[in-house]
Amino acid sequence: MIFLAEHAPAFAIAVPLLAAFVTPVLGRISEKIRNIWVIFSLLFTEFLVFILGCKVLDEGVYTYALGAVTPSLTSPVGFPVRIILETDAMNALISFMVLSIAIITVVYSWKFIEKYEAQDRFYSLLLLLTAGMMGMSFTGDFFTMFVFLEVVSVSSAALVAFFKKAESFEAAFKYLAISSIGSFFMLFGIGLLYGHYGLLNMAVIAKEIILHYSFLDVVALSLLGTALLLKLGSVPIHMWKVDSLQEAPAPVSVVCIATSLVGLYLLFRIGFSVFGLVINSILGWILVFFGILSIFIGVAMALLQNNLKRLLGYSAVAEVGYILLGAGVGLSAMPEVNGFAFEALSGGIFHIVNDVLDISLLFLIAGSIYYITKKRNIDELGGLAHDFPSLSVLFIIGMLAISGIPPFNGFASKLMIYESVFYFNPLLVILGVLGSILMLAVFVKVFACIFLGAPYEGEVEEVPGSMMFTMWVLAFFILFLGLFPQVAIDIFIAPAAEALVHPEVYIGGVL
Amino acid sequence: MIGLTLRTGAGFWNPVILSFSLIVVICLVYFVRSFGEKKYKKGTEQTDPFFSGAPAPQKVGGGNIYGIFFTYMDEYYVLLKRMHTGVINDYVYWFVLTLTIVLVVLALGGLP
Amino acid sequence: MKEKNIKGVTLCVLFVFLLVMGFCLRPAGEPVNTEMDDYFITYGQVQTGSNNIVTSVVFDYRGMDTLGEASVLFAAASGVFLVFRGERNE
Amino acid sequence: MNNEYRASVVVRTVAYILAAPLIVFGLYVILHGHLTPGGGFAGGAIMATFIALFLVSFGRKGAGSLHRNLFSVLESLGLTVFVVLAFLGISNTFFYNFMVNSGHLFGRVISFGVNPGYLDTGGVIPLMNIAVGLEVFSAISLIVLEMFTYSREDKND
Amino acid sequence: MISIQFLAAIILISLGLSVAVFKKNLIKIVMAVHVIGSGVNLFLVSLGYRAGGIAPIFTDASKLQMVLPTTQALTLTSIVIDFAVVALMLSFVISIYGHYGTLDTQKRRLKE
Repeated sequence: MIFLAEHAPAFAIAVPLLAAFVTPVLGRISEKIRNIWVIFSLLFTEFLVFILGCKVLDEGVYTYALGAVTPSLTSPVGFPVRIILETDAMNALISFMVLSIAIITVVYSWKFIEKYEAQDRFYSLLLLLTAGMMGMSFTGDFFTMFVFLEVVSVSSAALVAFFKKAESFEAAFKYLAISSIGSFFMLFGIGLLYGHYGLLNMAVIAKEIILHYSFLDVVALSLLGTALLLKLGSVPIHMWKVDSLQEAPAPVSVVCIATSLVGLYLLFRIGFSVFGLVINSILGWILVFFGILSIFIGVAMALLQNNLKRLLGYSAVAEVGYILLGAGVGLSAMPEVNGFAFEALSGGIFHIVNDVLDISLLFLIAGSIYYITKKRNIDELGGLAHDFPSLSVLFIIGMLAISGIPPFNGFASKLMIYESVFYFNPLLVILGVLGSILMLAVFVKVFACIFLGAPYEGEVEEVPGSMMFTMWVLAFFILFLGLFPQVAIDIFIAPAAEALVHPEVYIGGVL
Repeated sequence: MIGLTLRTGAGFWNPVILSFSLIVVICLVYFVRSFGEKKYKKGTEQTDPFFSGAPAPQKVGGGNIYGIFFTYMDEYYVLLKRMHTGVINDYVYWFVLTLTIVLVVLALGGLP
Repeated sequence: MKEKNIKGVTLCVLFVFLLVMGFCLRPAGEPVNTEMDDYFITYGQVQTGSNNIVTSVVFDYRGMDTLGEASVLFAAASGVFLVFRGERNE
Repeated sequence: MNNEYRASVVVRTVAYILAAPLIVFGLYVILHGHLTPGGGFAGGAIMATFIALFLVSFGRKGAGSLHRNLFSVLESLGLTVFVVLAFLGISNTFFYNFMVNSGHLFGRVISFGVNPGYLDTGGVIPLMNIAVGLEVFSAISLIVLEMFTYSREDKND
Repeated sequence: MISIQFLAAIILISLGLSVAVFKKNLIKIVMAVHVIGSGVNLFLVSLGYRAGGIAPIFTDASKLQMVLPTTQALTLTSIVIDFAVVALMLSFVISIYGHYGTLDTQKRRLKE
């Protein structure tokens, strides 16, 4: 156990990679063995991240030097020469969330892609995606961040085109083109930082930036921040996200939501931990601006849609806006974040968890509706509540949670964001509440069109038990976080926010 | 119960108490409703929705809901539709524009 | 036509910014902060036993990058496999 | 493109002539990756150019004689060997070079400075080079083969 | 004064961006992505150049003044990543042509 806890950050990246490489060979032997292998490797990784999270919550930030003589030998000659994996409460939370979503996705995919060929490549790409997100969340090194971000981009673009329809190829091409351009600009910024400081480690560069902060750092911050805004799909660079979320298979859409949230984590890491001690409130204001823009344009476009998954994609864009709003208010108060700014930041981090739960539940329901009726346009659907009452109950839970109706989890985090943002700027709160109301309007329309009305004519299939099981698990977590939010806040949200607002601890972990 | 209370910056919020009160109110409403008269005939026009005399439609398409909202927010939506051309060139252009804006704003206000 | 002008202006502004940044850069050829690379050149041969310092950096000091890079290639091969499945002409 | 397509005799003769040098040069670059410029990626790419040349010169017939499953298995094998080599150093850390300066295989102790280059140095680095070269070779060959054997008439749906 | 390598890298990146914004052909967009990647690689590898240095390889090295090895490793990695991205994008372009019958970016189904 001590051994596993000591090597957990490296294993959390390497075990899914190894599983992904072995999966195509196992798929030739037997599908059952392959499925058991995939789910077992993911469960093992989840266990590792869990014990790592407990260790981090107890002892604070934990660093792991890859390839060194001992894991704790991070800086042998005063600065790190190897890749450092740095874990604190924030990325432990993010990676645990991502792994849970990946496990739910794999269980859902068993029945969902049963009829398609080349499933072992599908599962292998899914594991690669998970490993890429693990790398993005655990790394403390800029270039490793870029590499795993490319792993995520390439594998998710390949998965978006899984259905082999014309629109899916178009969406995948747009996704890959725009996200690789963004990644190359991120690499440009990383090169700027390297040329200025001769180092690649986030913590050491943060320490160096405090000493001599210049125009080049501003340009590098802009390049990195814009590339990450692209990755997390904030307005006005959200179109690729909506397209890929519409055309991807439903499990892949869920994992794409998780990737955008990992990009959000990286934005927080760079904004708070690396540049937090030098940048003034302007960066927070930029995040708030893009957040408000995302909320409004996302909700307004979602109100216009008739394709269910595209509508969900636009509402996902709007949900990211709330996180940006809360985190921007928190970031504008750096370097000493306390009181309402801290509440806003922890509300934003809590909304990351709630957002991924709600949107995932809604996307899985959309996938089930496509599975049973083979239709995507909500005008062609209707009256499904007669045949599928449990599905409609799940949809009600999801829609009330995502539009912030008490007593579901979306309300708790949005309440924290609103109350604390009110003391920052009341106008922002009015805009946010307006967006939340429009979100409820959107989902009322969807519910009325899909589940109400005369019974559905046309052949329907049954929803398989495994798919229903995954959706009920998500609904259970939504209800739990909605009924006992303070438990979540006390256990893992507040430590994550503390880890973000104290960059000196992050820097001290390496040196 | 205090452990279950979400203490936000300005106040507190207890979902459990709200859920209990919600259930109580629902039971109360159902109790009051049970006093109502039950002598209307099923299957006749008494149970049909009243649609200004005309036969009520079985289903309303998604495009028709909030139609008046779209008619009054027309300029806004024309702007949005001009923004959301599905062309990859425009996607790249929006990225370039965002990058330029962030660069200018940070270079003007981000320097110490 | 008008939109085209706006796009051109935006690109020119970005280009000017990058040019200003290039003028702020140190001239190529004399890097200043080279502690990490000097460490590699000095100790890399002894620590990793390989004469090629680039290979020792790629496979020993920054091995995780190489692993991710190899998995990017694997993902691209899998993606091409998925895209062209069922449409082959042997 | 009909299945009987074959390139001209010039291309096929050049392919015959270049086949052995390409493979040998690729293997040389892979095996001397820790001594001379190059390494697994360059060597694998050089060896994959042989597959591309083969396909261009022999058309669908040549493509039929190449097994896609073999390439995908080789790809998985190379990457698995790479990760397992990284795992083997877990007594210290992940990616720890556990064979260098051990005096055994690939463990020859060398001192700082210019030397003619000894093959049995570098610890796990030559093995990783071989694994990555195998992976890159089979991945690029798989990509080229898939793109070459793609055939569908435009549907314009 | 700006060095010629950095100027070339910046010009390459801006060229790639302008092609990606203005040219309406999918193949040209793939080429634009590759040109941007090449510009970034040139920038990276010229960051590590040390005047009069040789490649950091001790096998029969003429002198011990060597260029920085890290940027060369990073460039190797990013070149392979660039290759993988371009290969996947080209396969998407082939499939899009098979479905739409054209390479024009204006021909699209996903908008608004």
